[in-house]
Amino acid sequence: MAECVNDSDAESAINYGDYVVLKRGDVFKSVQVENKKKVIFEKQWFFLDNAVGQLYGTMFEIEAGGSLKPKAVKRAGDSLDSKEAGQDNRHIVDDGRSQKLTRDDIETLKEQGLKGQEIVQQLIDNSTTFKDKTEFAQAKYIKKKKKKYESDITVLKPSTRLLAMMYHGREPGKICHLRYDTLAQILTLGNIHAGSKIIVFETCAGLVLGSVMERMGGFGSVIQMYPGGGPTRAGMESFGFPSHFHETLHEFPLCKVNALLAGTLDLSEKDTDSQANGSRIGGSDSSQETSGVSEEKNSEPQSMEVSVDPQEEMKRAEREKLREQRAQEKKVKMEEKRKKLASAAALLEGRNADGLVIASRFHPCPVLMGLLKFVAPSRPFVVYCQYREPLIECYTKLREQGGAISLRLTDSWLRHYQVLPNRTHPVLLMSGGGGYLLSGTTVATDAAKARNQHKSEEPAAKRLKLDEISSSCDSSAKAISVV
Amino acid sequence: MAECVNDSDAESAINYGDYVVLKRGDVFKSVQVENKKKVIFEKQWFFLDNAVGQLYGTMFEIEAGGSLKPKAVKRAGDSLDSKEAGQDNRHIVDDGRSQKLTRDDIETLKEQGLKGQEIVQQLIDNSTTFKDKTEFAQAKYIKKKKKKYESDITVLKPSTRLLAMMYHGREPGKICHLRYDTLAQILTLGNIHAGSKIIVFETCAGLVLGSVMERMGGFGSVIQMYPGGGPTRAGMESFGFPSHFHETLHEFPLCKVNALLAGTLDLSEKDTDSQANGSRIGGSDSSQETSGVSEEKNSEPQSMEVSVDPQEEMKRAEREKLREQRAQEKKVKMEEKRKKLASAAALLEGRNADGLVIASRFHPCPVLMGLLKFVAPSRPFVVYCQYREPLIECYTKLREQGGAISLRLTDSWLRHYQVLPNRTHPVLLMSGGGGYLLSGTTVATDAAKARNQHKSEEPAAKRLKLDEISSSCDSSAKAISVV
Amino acid sequence: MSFVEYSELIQEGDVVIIFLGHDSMMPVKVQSGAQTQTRYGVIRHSSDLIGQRFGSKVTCSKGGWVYVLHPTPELWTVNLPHRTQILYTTDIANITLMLDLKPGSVVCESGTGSGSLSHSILRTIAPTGHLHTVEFHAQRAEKAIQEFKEHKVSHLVTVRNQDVCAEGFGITGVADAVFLDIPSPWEAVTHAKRALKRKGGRLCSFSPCIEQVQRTCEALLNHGFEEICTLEVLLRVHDVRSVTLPLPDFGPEEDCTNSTQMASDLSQEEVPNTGNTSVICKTATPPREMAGHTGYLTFATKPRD
Amino acid sequence: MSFVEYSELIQEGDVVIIFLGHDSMMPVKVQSGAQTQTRYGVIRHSSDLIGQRFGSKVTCSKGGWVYVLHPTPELWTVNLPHRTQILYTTDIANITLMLDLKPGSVVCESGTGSGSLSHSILRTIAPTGHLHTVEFHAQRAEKAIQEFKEHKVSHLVTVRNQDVCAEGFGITGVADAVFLDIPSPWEAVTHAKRALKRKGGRLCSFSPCIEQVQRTCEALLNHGFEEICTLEVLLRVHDVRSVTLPLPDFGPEEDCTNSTQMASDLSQEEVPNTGNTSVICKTATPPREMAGHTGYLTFATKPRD
Repeated sequence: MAECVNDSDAESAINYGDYVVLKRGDVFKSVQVENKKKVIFEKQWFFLDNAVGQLYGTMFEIEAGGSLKPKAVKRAGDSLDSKEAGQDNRHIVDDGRSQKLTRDDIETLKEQGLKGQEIVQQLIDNSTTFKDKTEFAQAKYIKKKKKKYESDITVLKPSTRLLAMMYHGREPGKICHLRYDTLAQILTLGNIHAGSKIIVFETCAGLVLGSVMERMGGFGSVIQMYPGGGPTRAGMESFGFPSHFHETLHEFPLCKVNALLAGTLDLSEKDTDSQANGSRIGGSDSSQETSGVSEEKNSEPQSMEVSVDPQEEMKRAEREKLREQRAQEKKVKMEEKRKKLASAAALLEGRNADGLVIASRFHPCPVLMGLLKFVAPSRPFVVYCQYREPLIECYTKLREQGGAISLRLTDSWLRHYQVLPNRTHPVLLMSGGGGYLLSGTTVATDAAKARNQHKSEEPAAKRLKLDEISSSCDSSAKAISVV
Repeated sequence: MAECVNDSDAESAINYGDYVVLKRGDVFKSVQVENKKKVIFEKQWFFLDNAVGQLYGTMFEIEAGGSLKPKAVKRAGDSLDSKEAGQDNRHIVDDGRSQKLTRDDIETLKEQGLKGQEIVQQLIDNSTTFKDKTEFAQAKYIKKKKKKYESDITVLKPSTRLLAMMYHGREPGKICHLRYDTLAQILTLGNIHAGSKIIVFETCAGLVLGSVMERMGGFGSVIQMYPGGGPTRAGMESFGFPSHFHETLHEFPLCKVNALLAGTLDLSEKDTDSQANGSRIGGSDSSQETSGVSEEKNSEPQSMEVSVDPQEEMKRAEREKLREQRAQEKKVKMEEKRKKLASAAALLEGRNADGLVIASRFHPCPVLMGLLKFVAPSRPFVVYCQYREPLIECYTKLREQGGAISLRLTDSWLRHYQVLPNRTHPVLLMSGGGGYLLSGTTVATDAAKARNQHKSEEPAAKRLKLDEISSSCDSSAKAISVV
Repeated sequence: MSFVEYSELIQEGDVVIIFLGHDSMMPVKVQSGAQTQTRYGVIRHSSDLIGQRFGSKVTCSKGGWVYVLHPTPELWTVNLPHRTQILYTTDIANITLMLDLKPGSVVCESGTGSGSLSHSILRTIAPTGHLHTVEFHAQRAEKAIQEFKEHKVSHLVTVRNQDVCAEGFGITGVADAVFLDIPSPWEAVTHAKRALKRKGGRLCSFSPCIEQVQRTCEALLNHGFEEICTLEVLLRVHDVRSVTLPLPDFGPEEDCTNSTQMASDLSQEEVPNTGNTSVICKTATPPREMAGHTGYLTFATKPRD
Repeated sequence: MSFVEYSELIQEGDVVIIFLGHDSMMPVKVQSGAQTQTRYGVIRHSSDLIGQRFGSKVTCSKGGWVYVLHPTPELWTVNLPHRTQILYTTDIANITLMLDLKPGSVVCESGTGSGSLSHSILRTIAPTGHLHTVEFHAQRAEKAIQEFKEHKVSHLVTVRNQDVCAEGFGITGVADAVFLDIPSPWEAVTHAKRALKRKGGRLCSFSPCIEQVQRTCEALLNHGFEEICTLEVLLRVHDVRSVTLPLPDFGPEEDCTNSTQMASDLSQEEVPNTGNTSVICKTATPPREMAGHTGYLTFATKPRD
């Protein structure tokens, strides 16, 4: 088995419709490969059509007219040893020699096999003014230099690593400034793996959702809880998962959590619906209430005129037909929606999820306290927040309430290194912070401990009750218990 | 001038009465050299008498009976190169060879000139279990190993560096966990230097006070603000400053700050006192109110019996005499105290201090807002707090109130390195945090800006008034203006 | 129970983690009839563990209680028997993400050591991936094989007892990722390259010393690896606690100062109906000492052949 | 005005720091009759600066205003004209403390560079100490001499234009401390030792690269230096700000759940009379990017001869 090479090149060729990650230097961009679509990346524009059929990992040059041309693979392998000891930035400065690398120096470095990024680092090291610039100016300088020396584009298969680095580098605001090393912690501390049932609540553009799904590999189920209008999934889409992955993904609106917990979630029409009695659905106002997202608003003005013009009559009939058709379509959509809601509800109702991941711009405390009820005992949960204070509150609340052990509030510190002969040092710019995590493990809630709590009256009894419910529901995840 | 060697050995000999710092490995202890006083340091006891007359920096061995014996100076200078590449901890582990350095290895290392600390680091590197111990166990392990391989004691002249490292290592609780690199920031950001007038409020055992005084070099003045019973100065005493340094040190109780600001501080007796009319002082109840610390409480019971026994009469006369003597002493002390208070008040009243340093367990916000009024415009202030939240509050309050610019809330990150051939890496244990600093620069407060403030009515006028006062008082720091 | 799949109830032969209190745990192998001694008294496996739900509270003979937890690679990392220095979760998390590991990945690892990383890799690549782990030390390799069996992951892993620098990983062109935690990683770079798929893959080397990193980076460059990137991650744990901050007493308040007023404003904000003497503040503080270094992580991409 | 003594009022010839706003400053040399252009308009030195109190607000010609600040070594560090890379306050603070500098200290420094550290040393060792600073580059040495004169500290400093590695500091046995910021500090260790007092003293070397540190430590050990200690300090600035955190809507509250209740508890704590939709939280956040490295600081003690 060991020598069996399961490495066909066919599976790694770029196709139309693929989601890919473009790489230039250490800047990334996620795009879908489409016919004759103009892509703008780092202020250059081009078409990906020539990349189709090429293998993932291929490096391209941009030619006139924006077409891509695969670059000849260059055999790397030159050592960097030729630079001598003592020939570092300080020396250059103090010798009173040229205070910057000359154009020739850069060419030499290039010949020595230095990548664009390394050349940029060299430029930084040899710029007497770099360290004296403001942080903003430094970042600008780096960007400018990068643009100049890193112009080739590589097309890569998406992965959590690439997308997390891409979002962090380009649009950290969209992912609540979640740094890739922090995302790494989330996935590991959450014990995310194939075959488990994970609840995800995130407002990180779908990146966290996608990374969880990648780690599930299409096995098990993910329930995405979503606020307001609907779940955000752009980041997840960028992973380009095969279609069966999507079947493992469920969604449930936050605004129905209370109803679900109370057992009053209205799913009664589900069974009747499937038995074709669909007339009530379109008209029912309650359906709109339950639908969460109402994507289509009938833009057609409802004409109130009464006329006998036969043409008008025909038009009206047509309109009527159209309306009915729309109603039918809507009915089908509503039906699908209800089915999806029901299946997500069924997964949640067992209260036996294998993990909970929260990474959002919402106050994590009510979210955590609400969603933790759906998690089985002895399962990990991880809460990310860009700020420290809300997690301190979560911690305090959990301690009061019980049901969770091994609580840890952490942040991490990440530094990259330049490793070059006689010029090894940490990279001069580093990320200021990667956000905070609160992680822990659920345990069966306990009446005795609850009794000693701050809020003494009802929670103890309540928790006991919840506990009993969840125990009795364990093996009936498919059955929807209507209380 | 350049070649003039001002380096007499006389000045660096250890004397009775000197405050010295004992060093063993990287553990320090501050003691005063006293005749036949037993000193206990790292579980060993000894007498410092034999150190008297020896030069500072001398290393001693402890001999039987606890006497110290100067060690022969060993010529260091052996290179560490003899350890080969690849012979690091990982290698030793994976080779399946002995998982620890043998006794012989250690002796070899010693011969190679490795200091005790380095040997300990070697032991750590070569212990397969070290990394797997809990942090506590790791610290214990290090301590144990240190004790074994670092037994010689060096006697050093105290300095901010040594005392700050000593307190941080041994009793961080006493100095509000102020780390030495953070103290370094305080002294530099505060622009502490000879000839300035600095206000210090600290509850760091006097360490911060002492470090400020060291940087003032006996030039200028330091006003120590103190809470409750009296100023804490043990840490300052440990510097062993020459006596003229102490003349630059003033103290002022926090509880009189309001009175001073209001101009109602009672110092009227000051002038009359110095003109010998001292009778009112001892009896006056107000004096006790103003004294702050009443060190001596008359423990002698006031006898109310009436008797005619001549012996009793004699005793009584003696007691009377004693009492009068005590009253006189007390009077003198009170007088001294009043003078000190007056001189501190005079320094403060000019509202032209050159800097303000706060490092205490008190909530820094009211302290800062209160004491900042005594600082001249265009002067730095630095506030240390072990916690972040109170400084966030300070920051917000200052922004609202104005009068300070360039506000910066910072913390710092400190890491030590092991630099040995082929075994260079950061030290495995590091400090978790060094506390937080809020620093800024005072500016003249401004009516226009004050008007736009949240609290709209009085502060504007008030600030203007204060401003005028402080301007008019600038050159009259000695005169006490009684409003 | 398995390390790659949750179970609801404890069964004979399971490994469970007994949670005794803050940072105090122990792993126990469940065997009917067996007993485990804890500081809270005896746990009887047959009555107290078998058939119980993971995560439930178990009362010990002395009346104290513990929680019984389902094992995870992360709990295992802090509970496993140490045969070597081990990798901890912070580094493991980054290694996993930066190596692009996921279900189906084929991974090479050397050395196996105490299996801390191995368990985490296996969890991530299950059910369709495979781990080829090489351990120089015979007893350690043997012990690892046994552990993988007990943890019901042996179908996902091949343990080889050989010297990776001399003999490589024993496979060619099948790996998506290679991980090196050996004293001379530069000596294994050729073998790593050979083990990786033709279409390319990722490599990670963990080394405590910078000299090892330097030599490894040079070797990687010489062997055509790309995107060579060295980084370091440190975790900081924060203790949540309430601290009391006394308020200064500036003396009786006079009409034309507002300092004490300020102080009372403050106390109103934070302790509404208490005296003016102190405020309580909820904060998080780092530990006095923390891990300041574990190792440098060097990552690289092997491009398509 | 002098860099080692505060003055109250601005005088002809002074260097003042014009504070224009957050992180925006400029140094100005005050000359009667001169004008300085700022984005808020012109500042006329004779009427707007001379005779004004340091720290006061000056209204510019366009109606905007600025603060005029007394120079300090720390303000100078962020305002000085750059002739080289410079040392910043965080490193300077640690160098000063770890070298035991105080009034009266005799200090050697190389290279002088842009004088960032020099000003800070002079402030600390005044009025009785002396700085011997060596600069290889002739124009830089010349410029430093001129600056020290303008800043009224030239009586405390001797600038030498020579190669410290070849010629040393030009003094023997008089220094309490030596600071090295040169490309090959190991070549200057003998000279540093010679410059230090017989009774001993402290040394610091600043180097960006670890290889420089390694060679320097080796040289220090070979020359009998003790307590060799390498460290690194990074400053993190925190922005204080208010952030708004929306509260989740779990839907209408039913009698047997307490999740929304929880949320409303929360909002009561933080925004008393607002709707339940969000809470405002005061926090401090680090900048997106910060200085991740300046250099390693290596300290050592020269023992008594």
